[in-house]
Amino acid sequence: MFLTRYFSEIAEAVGSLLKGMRMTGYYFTHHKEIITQQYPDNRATLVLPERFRGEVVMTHTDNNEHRCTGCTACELACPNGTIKVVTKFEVNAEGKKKKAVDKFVYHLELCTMCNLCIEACPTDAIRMAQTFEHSVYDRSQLTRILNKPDSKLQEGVE
Amino acid sequence: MKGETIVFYLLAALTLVSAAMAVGTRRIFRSAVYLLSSLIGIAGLYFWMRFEFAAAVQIVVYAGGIAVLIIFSVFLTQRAGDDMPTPPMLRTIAAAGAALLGMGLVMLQLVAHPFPTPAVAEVDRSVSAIGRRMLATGDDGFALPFEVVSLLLLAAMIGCIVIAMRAKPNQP
Amino acid sequence: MMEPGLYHMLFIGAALFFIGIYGFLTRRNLITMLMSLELILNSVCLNFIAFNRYVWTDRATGPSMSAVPRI
Amino acid sequence: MQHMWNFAQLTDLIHGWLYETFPPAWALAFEMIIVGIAVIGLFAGLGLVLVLMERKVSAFMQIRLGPNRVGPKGLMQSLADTLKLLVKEGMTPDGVDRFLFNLAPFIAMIAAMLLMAPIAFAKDFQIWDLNIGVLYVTAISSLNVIAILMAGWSSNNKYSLLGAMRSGAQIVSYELSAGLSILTVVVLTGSLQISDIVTAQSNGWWIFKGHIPVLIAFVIYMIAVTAETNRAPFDMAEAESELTGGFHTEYSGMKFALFFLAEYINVFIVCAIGATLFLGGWMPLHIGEWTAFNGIMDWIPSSVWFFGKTFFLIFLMMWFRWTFPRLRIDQLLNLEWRYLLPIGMVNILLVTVIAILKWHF
Repeated sequence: MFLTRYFSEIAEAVGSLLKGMRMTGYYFTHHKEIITQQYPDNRATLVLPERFRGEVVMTHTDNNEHRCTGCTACELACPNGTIKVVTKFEVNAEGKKKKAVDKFVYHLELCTMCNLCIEACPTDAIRMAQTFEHSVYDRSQLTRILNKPDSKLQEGVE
Repeated sequence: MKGETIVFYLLAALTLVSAAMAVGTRRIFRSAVYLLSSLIGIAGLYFWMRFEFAAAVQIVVYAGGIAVLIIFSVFLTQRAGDDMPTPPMLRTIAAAGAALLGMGLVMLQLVAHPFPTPAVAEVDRSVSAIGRRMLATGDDGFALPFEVVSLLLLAAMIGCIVIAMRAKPNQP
Repeated sequence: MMEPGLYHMLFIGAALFFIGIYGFLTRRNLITMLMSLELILNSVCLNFIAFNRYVWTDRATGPSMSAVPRI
Repeated sequence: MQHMWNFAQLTDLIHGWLYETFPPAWALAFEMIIVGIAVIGLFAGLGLVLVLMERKVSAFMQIRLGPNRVGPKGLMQSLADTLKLLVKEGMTPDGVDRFLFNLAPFIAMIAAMLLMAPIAFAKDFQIWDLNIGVLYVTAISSLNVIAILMAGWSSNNKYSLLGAMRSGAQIVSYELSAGLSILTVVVLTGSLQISDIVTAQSNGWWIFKGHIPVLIAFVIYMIAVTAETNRAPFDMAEAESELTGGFHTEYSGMKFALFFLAEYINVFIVCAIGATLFLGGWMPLHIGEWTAFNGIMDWIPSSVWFFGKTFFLIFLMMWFRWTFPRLRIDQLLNLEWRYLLPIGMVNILLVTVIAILKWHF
């Protein structure tokens, strides 16, 4: 029937509108739900969400060892050409020549924090850090070398 | 001079000057705006004469209805940005002459004609009185014109519906 | 200047009427002609109201009659 | 009935003093000047308060904080905005119709100012209690659309013209529904005068006395005036996302501020009229025979009642704005012509029956 459809449409519309108004009304009265961060004021107590991605860093142990084998999987995975892995050949204890990472160059100014390099890494050498205050006066300062000087490959990582 | 008199002359000037500009300007949209201000001046005159209902109806009908209608039809059918062509000199002169002549004749008649002095009893001019008179059938009732206007309105509505329905002729 | 009264109103009505006539004769455009016609109609309404205000104050014919053309 | 602040006494005092001290013409002129200054002051105050309120309400509804830097809790924010708009250059772009372009904001403002006249702000406190008050309000509020059309056309900009055309279609169609729902109260009261309408509600507001039809009329009124003041979800005239600001795209500085202010003043006025018609204006909340309760309610000043109700309705409109998604133009016209208008017409018939049979309380 036309009339029943007409009125049921109205009832449905009013119901859904009221539902929306209830939601916004809830937020209006519950100020603890506010998610705005007063950023520069609360720098000391700022808590970032767990999955926030600020920049790519390489984890180093206390003995200045990292887990990067220089396989360049991250370099291949990066859509922007952010990462450039410079490799060298090292002679290990058995006298064998082996590929190792010389410089892990990371261009922060090109990075979109897409997380693809971290997923591509077979040895979990790199991860995303939560630092986000990256402003500098010169663009060249954004090009970083992630492996610390004289760092070694961790034992047992192939 | 009383304040009322000054207000009257201001309203009269607004009405007549903007009416003259409405027929004189060459830009059609401005013409519509001047017309509207002239009609609002008339509404002001009604207010001045203490016919508040007539004034309010004047504003509702002209500002809310007819001015918007005219402006929309200007937008939709005319090249509203272009100037309209000036009418030929001969026609302007002839029209102005006819208007002035008619005006002169009417004014002569007006000045010569003595109008009766107003009756003492003032009738109730409130909205409800007007409403009652609209539906009264007696000596000064307006039931017949009211019904005729209603019929006209009905015909106009039916015409609208017919025109709107004819928009899709080849659909079943 | 005189105290405004019936003759002033009738003068305004007549002037509006003939301004409308002038516009109606000079314009060659349907919408502008319609606008001139509106002026003429309004002058008529103004006369109705003025007569009701200054001459036949015992009847409310003016506002009723001027309401009819507006409807 | 003893009120703490009686505005009638104050106004009578000023009136008497002026007429004793000066000749009548001067006294009248002085009164006009006082009223004008009061209205302009009210405008400025309302503009500041409503802009801040809108921003705060929107922020809280969207789980944000809103302006909180200028002054304590951001209370001075709208003052700072006003200052910015005042010192901005008022540009008139090339190719516009200068006369109409500069006139349009003033028309919008004057229409909003004229609407202030019949509103009863408190008991016996009204600028002009004319006998067709409600009709006057509907009449003058239809001048707004002219200002918008003028602004839209004279800007010589396609966005502005489109916004103005949309807004014209919208305002003209929603005026009908608003008028019909206003008429329900007029039918029940039997008078168009604002003071009569308020007095008729001394034993209960119409929204309670008039059963469900008046409630429906109230809902329709709120929807229609939200559309008439061009606020979201009916902001087809501005439509930032598709028309870059609609009819006021080309305006800047003070002229833009006038449009902006006029919009907020219109919101205030339609809410004040809604509060007067349906919620009893300055009339306190009275419940039947509960004399003790009624006495406490009487003790609250009438202006507080009026502004409380008005601001509640304004809050309701803001709630609409920050909850509902925007309508498309065809949905907008469908809503009016297929739903609101037929329901309003049937509703007014029902109310007429109620009024004739005296079924209302």
